[in-house]
Amino acid sequence: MSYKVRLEAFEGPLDLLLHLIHRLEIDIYDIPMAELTVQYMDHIRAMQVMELNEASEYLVMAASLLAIKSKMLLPIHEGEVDDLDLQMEGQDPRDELVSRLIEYKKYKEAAETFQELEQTRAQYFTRPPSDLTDLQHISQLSFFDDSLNVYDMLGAFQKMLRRNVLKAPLTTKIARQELSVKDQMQSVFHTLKKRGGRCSFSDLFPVHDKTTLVVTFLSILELMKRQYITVSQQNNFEDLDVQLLIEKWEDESLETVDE
Amino acid sequence: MKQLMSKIESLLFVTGDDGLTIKQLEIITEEHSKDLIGAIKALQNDYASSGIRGIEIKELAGTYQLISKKENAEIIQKLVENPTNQSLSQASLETLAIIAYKQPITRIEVEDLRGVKSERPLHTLVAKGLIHEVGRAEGTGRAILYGTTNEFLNAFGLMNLQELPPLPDEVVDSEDDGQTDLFMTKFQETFRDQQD
Amino acid sequence: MKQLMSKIESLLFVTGDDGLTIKQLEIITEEHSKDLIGAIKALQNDYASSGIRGIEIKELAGTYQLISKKENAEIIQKLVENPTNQSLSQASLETLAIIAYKQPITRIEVEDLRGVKSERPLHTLVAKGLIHEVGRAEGTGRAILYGTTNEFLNAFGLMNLQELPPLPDEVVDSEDDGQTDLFMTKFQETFRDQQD
Repeated sequence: MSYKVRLEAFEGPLDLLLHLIHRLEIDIYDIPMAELTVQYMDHIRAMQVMELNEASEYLVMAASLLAIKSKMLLPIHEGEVDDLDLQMEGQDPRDELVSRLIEYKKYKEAAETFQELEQTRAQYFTRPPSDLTDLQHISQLSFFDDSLNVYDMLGAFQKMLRRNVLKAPLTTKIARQELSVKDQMQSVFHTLKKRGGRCSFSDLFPVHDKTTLVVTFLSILELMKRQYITVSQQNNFEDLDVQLLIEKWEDESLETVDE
Repeated sequence: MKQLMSKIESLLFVTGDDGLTIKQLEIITEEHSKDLIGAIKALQNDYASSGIRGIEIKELAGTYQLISKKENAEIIQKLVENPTNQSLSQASLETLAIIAYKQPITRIEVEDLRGVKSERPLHTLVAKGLIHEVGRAEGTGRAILYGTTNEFLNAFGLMNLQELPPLPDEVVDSEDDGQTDLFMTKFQETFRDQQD
Repeated sequence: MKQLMSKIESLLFVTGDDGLTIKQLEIITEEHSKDLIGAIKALQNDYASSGIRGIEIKELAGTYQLISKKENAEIIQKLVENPTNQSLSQASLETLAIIAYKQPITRIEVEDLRGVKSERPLHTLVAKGLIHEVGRAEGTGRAILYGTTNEFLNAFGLMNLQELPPLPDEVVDSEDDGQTDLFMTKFQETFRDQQD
């Protein structure tokens, strides 16, 4: 009755024992110690690589299993004692192990409930508080709860991270997808217009993200082709100079831009 | 009533995930808690019955908060980069469960219960703001006592600790024949002894 | 239509002050902009005609965002002036957390992280003596670099900065290996780039 199990799948000796008890269909209140100990030892042996730290916990349990097993072989008093008597006396050497297993099982099951709670919680989202600083009076600047501690700070940080999980793709993934040559041509036009119709080539690339760089470059080429702008260079290795040639932007003129 | 509902919606909207307690709502709106609770219930009904609404009111960590409608979870998740990375490991969940039900509790007590070293999950839980130091144990060493935080209630969608689902054992107890009780009593005695 | 309205309300709700453009809504909902605009108009009508609603939709430079109803401005002002308002201390606390863990850091970097203007909380923290200027950033502008003070260590009962509990990304949850917070990794990369 041997089967392979990954020991990393267990949270420790108690977890392994519960697994074996379930697997062997053992009554937890009447554990056949010999059988369980053999099975447990088999599993310990099957452990290939294990951190010393963790191994010691499994070994300590192995030792106590053996101790319980041998105690059960000792006669309590002369004459025969059946299992029932043994239990009724409350002196069963298995008692402590059984109560530990039952107690652990409780929290193992509670952990499953927690996981469900966590999953349910993932179904809904809150929103960051609105920025109300414009409504604040100067006198409120110094408001700070003095009773706060390091853990409150961690909590605040965690809340921020949870909030930012939603924000990250908004500024990256989606923003990138929507960036078109057409839009970027217009943005280049506006940048030039704001600067009085002239600026250096590098000023048109404030964002250091690859997609934006490529799209901006393509849009500049398109603007040059349409003679909306002209690009010149005074001396070798100097920054390029970009000059606007048109006064007004007309959306209709973009109908023919290939995306 | 309608006006109060509108005010509450505005207030809960701007406070976002900070939320507001009934006390705070009382102070700000200058209304009685009874009326406020009535208006909140009416809002909840309105959110639930109208097919148009995309929000709900939820009691989280002692405050009322607006949340997105659960039915729309799928579409909102499109905004999330990596929806699964939030969940805790088995070790952390076990440790958290023990702390939630047994708080205040020391690391050693957690480890006795789990039968394994639990430093790592404890660090993870502290770092995630789910548990914190709530005091020091009496006696030598003055070990740190851990308890759960408001962030824990927030992260697991609970109003308060009383809302924790009952432990499996406590449910069974009522209909059980006392056999478990015997073990439990013994265990608790042992446990108490260790604490002393 | 009703369902689309509900989805839009949910999406605009969770994106907060950032809001969403029609293009972003198109990508997320996979609906045509015509239908989206129709649904937004219908929502706007509903918000305006219903006395219960405390929110409205604002369009600014092609971005739609939910805001609290203008009629309720007075109550929002009361919220801001209420000393038990958590948001204010929450903002300070967040800012302080960022500075404690990421110091030395400029205001701009703090704001990038928080996603909101942070002048006020910075002033509060400086006034409280919890943070101070520790130097100037290289490059144009020579922005102020902030760090925590000894007073901060005192107030939070720390011997030194090494005693700060580790952040989630610095603790490896036993089973999480490999799939640890993708966002945090990305965030740290960006952060490192900015520092270079």
